[in-house]
Amino acid sequence: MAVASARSRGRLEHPRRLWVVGVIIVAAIGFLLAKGLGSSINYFETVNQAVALRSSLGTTTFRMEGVVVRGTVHQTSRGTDFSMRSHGVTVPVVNTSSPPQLFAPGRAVVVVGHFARGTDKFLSNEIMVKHSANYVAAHPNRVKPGANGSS
Amino acid sequence: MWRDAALVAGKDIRVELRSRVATNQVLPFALLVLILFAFALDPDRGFLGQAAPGLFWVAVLFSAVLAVQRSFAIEASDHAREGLRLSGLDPAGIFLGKAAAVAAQLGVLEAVLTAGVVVLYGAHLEGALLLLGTCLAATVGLAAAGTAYGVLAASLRVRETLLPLLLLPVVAPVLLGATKAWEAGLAGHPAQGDPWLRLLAVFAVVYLALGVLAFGPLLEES
Amino acid sequence: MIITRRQARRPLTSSSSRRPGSLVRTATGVVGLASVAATVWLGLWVTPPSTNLGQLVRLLYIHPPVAWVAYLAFGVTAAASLLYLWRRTRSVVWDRLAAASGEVGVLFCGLTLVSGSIWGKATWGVWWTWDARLTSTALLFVLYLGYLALRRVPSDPGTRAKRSAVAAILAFADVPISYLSVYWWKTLHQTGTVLNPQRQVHVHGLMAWTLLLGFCAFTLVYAWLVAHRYAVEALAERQQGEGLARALAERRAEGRAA
Amino acid sequence: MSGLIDAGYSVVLVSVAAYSAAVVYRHRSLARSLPPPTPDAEPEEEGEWQ
Repeated sequence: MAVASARSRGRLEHPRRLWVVGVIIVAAIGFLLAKGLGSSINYFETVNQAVALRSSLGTTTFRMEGVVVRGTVHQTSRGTDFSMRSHGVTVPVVNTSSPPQLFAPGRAVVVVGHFARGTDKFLSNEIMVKHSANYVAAHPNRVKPGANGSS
Repeated sequence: MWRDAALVAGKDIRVELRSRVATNQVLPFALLVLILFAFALDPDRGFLGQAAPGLFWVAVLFSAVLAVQRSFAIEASDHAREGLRLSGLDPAGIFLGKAAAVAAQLGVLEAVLTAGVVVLYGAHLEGALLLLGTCLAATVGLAAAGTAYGVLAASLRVRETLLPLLLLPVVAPVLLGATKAWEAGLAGHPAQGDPWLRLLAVFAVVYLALGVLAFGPLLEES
Repeated sequence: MIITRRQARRPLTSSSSRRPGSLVRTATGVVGLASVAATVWLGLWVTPPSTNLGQLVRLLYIHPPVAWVAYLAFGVTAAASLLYLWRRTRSVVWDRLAAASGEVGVLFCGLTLVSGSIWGKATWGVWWTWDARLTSTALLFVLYLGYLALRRVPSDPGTRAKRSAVAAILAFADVPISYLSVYWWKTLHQTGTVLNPQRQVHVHGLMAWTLLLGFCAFTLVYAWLVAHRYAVEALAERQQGEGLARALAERRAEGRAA
Repeated sequence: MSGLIDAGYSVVLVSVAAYSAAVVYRHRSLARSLPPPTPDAEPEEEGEWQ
């Protein structure tokens, strides 16, 4: 008897409970999205955000994204120095690692490091190249079928 | 549903108070994890203070797996599971009761571990409100997800190994959110912890809701 | 391309039995193999290098299709699990389909991680980084590894089916998070190339067609693999049943002889 | 860097091929080990297997 009543009760309540639970879950996730988990889970700060947060960031290590400014890339004995810009704000970067193959002026990069104490310089020890999902043929008129392009 | 939940929670906590498995085994285990971290990361170089939030929550996570296993182990013998199933209690109530009991144990454990972190790692408790809120939300989330997956694995012969594999990836957001919120709290920027606190609260609500729904079929089938 | 198709047909058609279902399966496999071969040929030799990635763009024709199949496979697993849990559509068919698709999905999810890691090393300069897309995909892989482990625990088939169905649906929650992570948060990973919410594809000419062919090719391979894996699941169940029947019969015979 | 491209293609193709071979092999060996398709006629009577 107890089994039967428990089961039938569970089954009867099921549809209503299903709706309630569904509404709760949708509302909870909607709340999360509306409030924006936003900035906190972000992988990097853009250059302008990093400069705006300069005082609270101090010398903590974080990732900064921006475009490598043309004409600012210099090879040094320790690595590569350059400037990064995003939304009109520019920060000089002192980097101590060998940049990846695709690193070039005009490209978006993410650097890992921290602001140097007392200066506006950013000290980085890792560069990652960020690229978009736009894929444009480099030489659309010079395609030769059969030519080994992977070399 | 709520009356059933209170009954089951009371039963689980009474069993725990009499058997003292949590106090005699889970709590020492959690403290041991804290001490082992101190051996692994040289205490003199300041790593421990920086890593304290992460280490604290990893210790809580491991202990939560043990607590969930214990919560279902007490029903493994003497056909207690069948008894529970045939008792006529609302499955959702059983779920909420067991989750509440696990949450209560985790709360005690976190209080002791917090003292451990302060003493052993030299952490300074600032933004106490945020830390407390984080503990509350994370504990409810862990207990809810743990209980839902606990019943999933409870009747299996390989539950000791399978439960961590199933549960730990699911509660990874709790580890992330709680660690970030604690980092913000300990560093004295409580405002930065608020989005993480929201994530933890949503996680807790979602898994409580899912558990209420799924516990019945899972208990019936296992 | 034509040569590949001819080579592929011979061994596969010889195995097909009289049943029409297996003919469709074989045809799917043949077309899938041929289109994968065509994708590789176009991707490695015919398509041009791109402006900002150069030759490294060639991994585009592999990585997104493989990732798509992983999402698709987990989606099929979750849908089949839902159909199994719903009393009106409950059938062992859905359980088998969920099992087959889940296993293929884990394979493709692993390949997504590996091929993405290789592409990341080549373009970003790192094998791995903890941005939201990569982290959620790694989590997805572990979640469904757990699903497969749960399936492998021997127990009553009906119980196992229900239990794993619940686990599959819970694990699927990570798929939309993983897919949308690149829009919700700033990540190193680029946004969706084809399946983006803006419905805009910024891929040029032949490159876009090759990518599209890649999507179709790996989807066909997925369908073919799931069909075979499904049959294995069904046969294994039958074998288990007959093994039990045989053992029972032997015991009875022993009892009669004694 | 072409090594990485080749590696990416190889890993994917070889893994899928290996998994396919394993599944097809298991399918065939199972199909062979079981009596040919009379799936609706399940052996019910005892003594069938002696």
